[in-house]
Amino acid sequence: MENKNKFNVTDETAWCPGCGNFAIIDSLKNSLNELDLDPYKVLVVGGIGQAAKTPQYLNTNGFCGLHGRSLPPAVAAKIVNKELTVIINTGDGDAYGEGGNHFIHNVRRNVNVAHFVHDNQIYGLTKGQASPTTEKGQVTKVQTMGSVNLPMNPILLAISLGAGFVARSFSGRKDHLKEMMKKAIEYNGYALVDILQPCVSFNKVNTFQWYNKRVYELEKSYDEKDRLKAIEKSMEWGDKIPIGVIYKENKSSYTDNINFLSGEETLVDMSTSLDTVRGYIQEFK
Amino acid sequence: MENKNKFNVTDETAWCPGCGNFAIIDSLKNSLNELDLDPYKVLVVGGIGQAAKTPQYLNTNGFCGLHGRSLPPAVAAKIVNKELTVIINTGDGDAYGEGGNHFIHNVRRNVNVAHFVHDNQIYGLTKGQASPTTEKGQVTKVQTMGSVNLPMNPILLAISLGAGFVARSFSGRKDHLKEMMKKAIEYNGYALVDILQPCVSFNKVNTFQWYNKRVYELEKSYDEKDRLKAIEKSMEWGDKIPIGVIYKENKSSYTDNINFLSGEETLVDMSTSLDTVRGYIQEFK
Amino acid sequence: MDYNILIGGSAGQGMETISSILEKILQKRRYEIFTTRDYMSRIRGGHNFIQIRFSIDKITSHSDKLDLIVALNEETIDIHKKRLKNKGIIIGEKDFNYNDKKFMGIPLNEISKKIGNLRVKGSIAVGSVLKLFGFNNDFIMDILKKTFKKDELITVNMNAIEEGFNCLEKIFDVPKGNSKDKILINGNESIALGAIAANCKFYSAYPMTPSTSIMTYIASKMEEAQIVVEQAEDEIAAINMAIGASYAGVRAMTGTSGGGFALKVEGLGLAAMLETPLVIAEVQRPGPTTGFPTRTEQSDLKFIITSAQGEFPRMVISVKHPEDAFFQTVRAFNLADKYQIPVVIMNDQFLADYTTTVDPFDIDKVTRDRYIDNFIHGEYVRYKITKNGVSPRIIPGKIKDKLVLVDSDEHDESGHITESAEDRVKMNDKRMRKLDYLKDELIEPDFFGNKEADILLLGWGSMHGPLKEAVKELNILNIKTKALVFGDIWPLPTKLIQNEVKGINKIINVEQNATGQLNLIIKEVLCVSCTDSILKYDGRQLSAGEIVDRVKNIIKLK
Amino acid sequence: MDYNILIGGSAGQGMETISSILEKILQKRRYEIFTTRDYMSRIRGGHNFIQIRFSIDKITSHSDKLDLIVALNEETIDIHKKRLKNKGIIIGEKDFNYNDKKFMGIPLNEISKKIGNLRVKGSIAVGSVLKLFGFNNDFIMDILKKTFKKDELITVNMNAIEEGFNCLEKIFDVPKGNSKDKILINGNESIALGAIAANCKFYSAYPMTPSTSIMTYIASKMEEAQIVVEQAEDEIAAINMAIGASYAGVRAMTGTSGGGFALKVEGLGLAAMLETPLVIAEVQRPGPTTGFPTRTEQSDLKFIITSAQGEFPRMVISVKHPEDAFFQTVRAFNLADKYQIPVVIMNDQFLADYTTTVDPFDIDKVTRDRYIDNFIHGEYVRYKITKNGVSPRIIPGKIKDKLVLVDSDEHDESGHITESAEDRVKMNDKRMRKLDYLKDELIEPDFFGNKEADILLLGWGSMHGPLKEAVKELNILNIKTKALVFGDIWPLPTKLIQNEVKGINKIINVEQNATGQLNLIIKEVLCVSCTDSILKYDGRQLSAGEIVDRVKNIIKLK
Ligand SMILES: Cc1ncc(C[n+]2csc(CCOP(=O)(O)OP(=O)(O)O)c2C)c(N)n1
Ligand SMILES: Cc1ncc(C[n+]2csc(CCOP(=O)(O)OP(=O)(O)O)c2C)c(N)n1
Ligand code: SF4
Ligand code: SF4
Ligand SMILES: [Mg+2]
Ligand SMILES: [Mg+2]
Repeated sequence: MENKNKFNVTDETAWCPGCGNFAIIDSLKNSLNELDLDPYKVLVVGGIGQAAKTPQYLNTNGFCGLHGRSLPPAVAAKIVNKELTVIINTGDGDAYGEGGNHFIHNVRRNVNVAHFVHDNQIYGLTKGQASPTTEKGQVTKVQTMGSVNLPMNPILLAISLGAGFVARSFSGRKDHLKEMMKKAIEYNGYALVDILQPCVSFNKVNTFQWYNKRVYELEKSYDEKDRLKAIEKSMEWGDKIPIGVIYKENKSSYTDNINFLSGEETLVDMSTSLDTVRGYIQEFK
Repeated sequence: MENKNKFNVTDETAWCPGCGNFAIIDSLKNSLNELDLDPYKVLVVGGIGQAAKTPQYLNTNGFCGLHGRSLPPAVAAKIVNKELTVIINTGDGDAYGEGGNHFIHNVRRNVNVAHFVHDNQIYGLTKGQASPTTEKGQVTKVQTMGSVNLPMNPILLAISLGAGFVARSFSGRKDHLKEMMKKAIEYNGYALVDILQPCVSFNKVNTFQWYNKRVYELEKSYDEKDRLKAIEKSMEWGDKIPIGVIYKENKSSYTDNINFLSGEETLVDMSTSLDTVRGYIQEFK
Repeated sequence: MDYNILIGGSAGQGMETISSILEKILQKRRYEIFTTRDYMSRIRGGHNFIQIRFSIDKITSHSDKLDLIVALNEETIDIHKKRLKNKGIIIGEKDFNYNDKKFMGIPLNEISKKIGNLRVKGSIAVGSVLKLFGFNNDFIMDILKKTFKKDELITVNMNAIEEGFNCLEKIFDVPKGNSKDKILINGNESIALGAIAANCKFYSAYPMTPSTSIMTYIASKMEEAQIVVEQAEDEIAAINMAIGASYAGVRAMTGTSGGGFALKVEGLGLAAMLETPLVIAEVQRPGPTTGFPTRTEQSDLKFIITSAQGEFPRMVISVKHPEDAFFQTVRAFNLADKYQIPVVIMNDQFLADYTTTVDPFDIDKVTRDRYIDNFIHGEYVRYKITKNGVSPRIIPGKIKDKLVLVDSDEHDESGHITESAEDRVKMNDKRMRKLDYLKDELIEPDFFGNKEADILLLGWGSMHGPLKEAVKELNILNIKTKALVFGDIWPLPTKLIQNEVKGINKIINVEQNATGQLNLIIKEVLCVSCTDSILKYDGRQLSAGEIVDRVKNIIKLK
Repeated sequence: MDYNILIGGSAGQGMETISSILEKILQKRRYEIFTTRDYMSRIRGGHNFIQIRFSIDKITSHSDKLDLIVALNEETIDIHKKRLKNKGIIIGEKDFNYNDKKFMGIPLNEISKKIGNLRVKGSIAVGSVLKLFGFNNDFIMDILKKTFKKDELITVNMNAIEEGFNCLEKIFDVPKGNSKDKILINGNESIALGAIAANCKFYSAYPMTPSTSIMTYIASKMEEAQIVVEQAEDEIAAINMAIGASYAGVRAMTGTSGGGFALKVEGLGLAAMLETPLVIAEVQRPGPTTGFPTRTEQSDLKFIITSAQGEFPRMVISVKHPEDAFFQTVRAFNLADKYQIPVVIMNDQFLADYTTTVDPFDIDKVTRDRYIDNFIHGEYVRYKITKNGVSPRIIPGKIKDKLVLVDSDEHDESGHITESAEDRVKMNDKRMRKLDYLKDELIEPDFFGNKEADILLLGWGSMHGPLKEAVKELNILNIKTKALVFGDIWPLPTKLIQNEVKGINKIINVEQNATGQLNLIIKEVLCVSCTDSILKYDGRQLSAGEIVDRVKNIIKLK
């Protein structure tokens, strides 16, 4: 970790040696640094889980809320103060499992936040149960007969829901990850980066090597604007796993859509005058 | 309503005259009848809402649970007793809004149930707020500046999640609807039928005429087995709205995947002997 | 003078419009009004009714005795005629198959056909009602303009009212109204106005009867007052969004009924643990679960005061009447900000929906106390241990280089996760310490009645109105009675009640529930137990008259 | 004789394996064992420790005084050495930079390198520990076989233990163990076994510390015992699935900790309203919210007994020790079926995770009373009004032409939605009536101590063990003490306590929380208040010794 990085604050974490989270937090710090953001203007939100501890280790504003509930406070904070750069770092269980309903509806809401899912295909903090992205058949201490559920494809799901920025990266490709993060942060609207992340303690299937062998960067020629193609691309999983911006489309975000939020002034600085309220009361006469 | 239909029990409902729910319940009764099912072997589950009152008006077993929570008890009941035909009738708000997380994860779970969503693109029982399928810009008493969220496409979503049976119908095409219902009930696995349903009281945009003008039945040549084509087809919405089985794929369902559930005997008839338990206790010695 | 009109029919017959026009006319004529609504959980059909009571004196309860029934269908007569006073009358379609000297038929069908619009029947009936009370057509045009907006509709409805006028003769003798220039408002609108007055900028909720009208009112001012009203995907999102908005610096609120509150329980604890101010409106209806969605009950009290795992300070205020609802909502925001705690405003369907005439809320009494720091010298930590348990709060992104870190895990002063026993005890004590200070701010219950009473009635929240009238009436009957009605209810204010119970041999809790929850919490806090209870849990609100009867019954004076 | 060994290090150093091997050896050697676990909420690093206490007498609490510290890192010594008894010793890596005559170094690094596997350090330490107590290598091979399964690992670990043996000499003089052939088990495993014994066929849950091990144990038998263990997408799904499964006819259960329970509150009310039997395990940890995920507290009591909107009967049982956990879980299923209500089993991290030796649960005492009808004469309605409030229950799809309709809206006897005031009162009364009968089945609290005591200690649930030892010790010190420990806690059994409080001037509640919740509910129910409290809320369990000290402190006998 570069010491001059202004987002550095500690090297002490509760993560296991060898965990993919280290590379993710490094890439995050580097992307924030390269975007030259001011720490006090950045808010990083997590739920609960190993990934969700990220805000604890950053020199930014931080909000560690409830398991599965990272998106609602994050988008609300952005709506209230769009001068904040709002980023969500959280686990696959948090984002797609307990938090699934917020995931699907916040894609629809399209608030300008960047959502970084540390997708280790497992529940880390609770010691290794299946997550929504765990492969079918994988045996755990709870899925003793193997997971029977079809794994979720978050990339495909997000595109289907109408997300305007959908990317995948891998904690083993720090520079690529950093670039994805920067693009997601700069994108105006909800931006998802699903980050493949080895969990050395509990996921013995999807290891660093497993991912490393499979991931490949999208070809230069790939057209990230073609939705149907993007959907097709997002179905690629197995021997080859594409990383990069799978789909991108520019559109107006939540605050652009509501006239009083679209200007310079942020909601946190607005005030309803008492005279206005007096008028409302009169209407009941 | 045919009087000889054994699923008939009352003509008294709490629905508004002209509501699409009448045609839906008729089609449901007819499909059950034509499938020659036995009322006491059928379970219809609803959440809370206008659509969710369906079990109240049928001569079947019925379970009206919580708003948004119709799928969990329904799939559990099927797992416990697969001799029951389990059907869920509920609203778009119930299924895709409050119940969104159960929707996405039950597609993955793939229990053999038929899910009939009365999609009136509005919250009926609570008097007309936007639902997840309400068109962008539609004004309601809560969405006073027009709905800003991207409407959800349940068909596309279900296919993306890996559903094996995904269909659309319209309450104004009772026979078509009946056929879709029959196919969904007969399908082995989670089967979704999103049913376009006019709400005469609260949805003044998507009226009977609006739907009636737009819906068309899928061409005979349409290949319901091609997933990518199905995805493309599911994106059709606006001037023309396809109805029919948009996607179908045969695969094993939840109870097929778990060996002790895949046989003849149902869980409700199984029993763990006390000797077995005695043995487990000895293991702690 | 005190008149009570019932308008009954099935959902979708436009009763809400008729009664609203009638109420507005009575308001303009300077009467005091108290209108209650009895709806079924459906959009069309069934049986609904509205009772408009008006008087020249202030009234605070509905009454079960009727002077006039306006029957939009025959069922209405069957159901309600037994409640008609001796001189009471019934009006309705002249073709109703109903023979009674109390019944006066109006040719609603015929006239509406003549007018060429079948939806004006209600307006015809309005005209007849006005005539019965000897009112002329003053104010009507203005009211119709506001109600119908479209010229064409205004004209036909005006015609209808005039036709209705001609159908009947004056029967009731009413003195002229002489109240001040009042507003006519219900409890939920008052909460909504209170939130706007408090400068709430973010209201996130999921629709749920009978709380939805708070959201609807604020949404009606969304653009003009610049308030984000966000319909969340579920109640969990609603409360977590409100917490995020509050963290980011605005006043934020969420609202729901019991079932939705159940889903917000985890979020309630989150607000408390993060020490992020939050206001939550909980509008009760009969449970368990879905229960009676459109009816009233006060059965969520114990649930609300103890909900969520672990231990933390919270404030629960039960609102008593529309004016109280307005000012307590403002106060709720101030207390939430001052102590950085969640404040729950409890209401119920009765007060949510009843409309009554009150003095316009005095905006000059509204204060907005944010307790937010704009400058910080030296290091900033979010959870500084302080004497009163409240730590300096700043808005993230507003003070250069100062960061705000919050965490739902147990944390140290800086907001970082801790596993230390010592830190834990310090933080838990810090949070709980706020309660000591909060207790000094509690508002004691309202007292009314006879200081020398032998009977003490206890109530909370919306029971205020019915109890007030009941106490007045009981004392007139020489049954010496006094009452305490709690608004602040958790922490429980204990000074007044400890005084008032002394030497009393009948302490009666009057509650709209089955287990007497107020009694239970008084027992827990003070080891004082009620001797008798007046409880009701059929979804229909206790009226002053019912309370009087049941008190008489308890003291065996029948 | 009573020895206390602490094994400390950071997460991931294999402490769980070492201590489990040691425990099993002690078990085979017929000692009584009581082992507690202190973990941080992380997978690697930090500081964790396990304390194994063993004796020839039955022990029911951990102790703070240590005979032996096995230090896997130096931090362990720093943190715990102050708790070492006079004759206590510390063992650890010989290269530790630590000089003290109590310290005995073992060349763990050197030996493990020699063996060629760095992960066997723990086994070397096990060997040394055994030697200190003068144990030979009986039983070890069997235990290693069960622990490691792979031949290669068994061999290296056996070697390591033997090497460890050779490092030290016998120091402690221990009599031979002589207990009966016992099982070594923790509270959560006991609950899980209870569920299987009760023929639970459906367990749906979402992982949450410290409840997850219930699910893990049942899942380990899923295939063999044919039990569906379903990891739900969230806690809301978990409880609603369990309700659906129960409706469909099997015994069903869900389990979680406080935060997950918060999400199940709405479902709890649903089970009650549908009158569908349901068993819920709630394993407490310190709150609010996320709090201390891996630590212990008893702060959810008031929350659990009042949670959910509206009013309905529920039963709450707090389990006291592993054997109780097993039999109460069986009873919970029987009561849930008998009264068609939700039954909550409350546990906490302390009892969830401590392991102790107990007699094998006597399976012959297990009954499975379903109260399900297989024949119905005439019409069947789900909610028949009956004297005791319990309606005949049938399984849908099992009796030809009989249908089961359930509804969360208020309903009539047939399960159809009603809006009638009369139906409502009947149904509410019917549901609440079950409580009257349930109250007759309550199990009074456990009593122990001196009948002539001046001091009464009150506790609930897992406090049973520490209180039992504390009372014994206090009486030995001639401080005449008795205790009541509640298992059934809501409805509160009141007979015994009303007798035992008579004439007592020191009533002390001993609870692992900050507000004394047991005291509060006793006040609410009986208007009896404790005079003093022994409370702890730092996430670490009160030991018998601590309770003794604090009692002495209260009676000023220091
Ligand atoms: C309401 C609630 N349910 C469950 C938990 C327990 N819990 C904490 S983290 C976690 C899952 C962690 O998995 P993931 O989100 O993938 O994060 P990871 O640890 O793998 O980074 C769970 C189930 C909780 N804290 N709150
Ligand atoms: C937890 C909870 N939240 C909210 C409600 C209120 N509610 C009842 S039905 C409904 C929405 C109805 O919409 P939909 O599901 O589309 O059904 P429809 O009435 O349109 O058929 C809502 C919000 C509730 N009963 N429970
Ligand atoms: S458990 Fe897995 S995800 Fe968590 S810190 Fe360890 S390696 Fe990383
Ligand atoms: S409100 Fe709409 S959905 Fe409900 S019954 Fe009436 S028309 Fe049908
Ligand atoms: Mg994960
Ligand atoms: Mg709908």
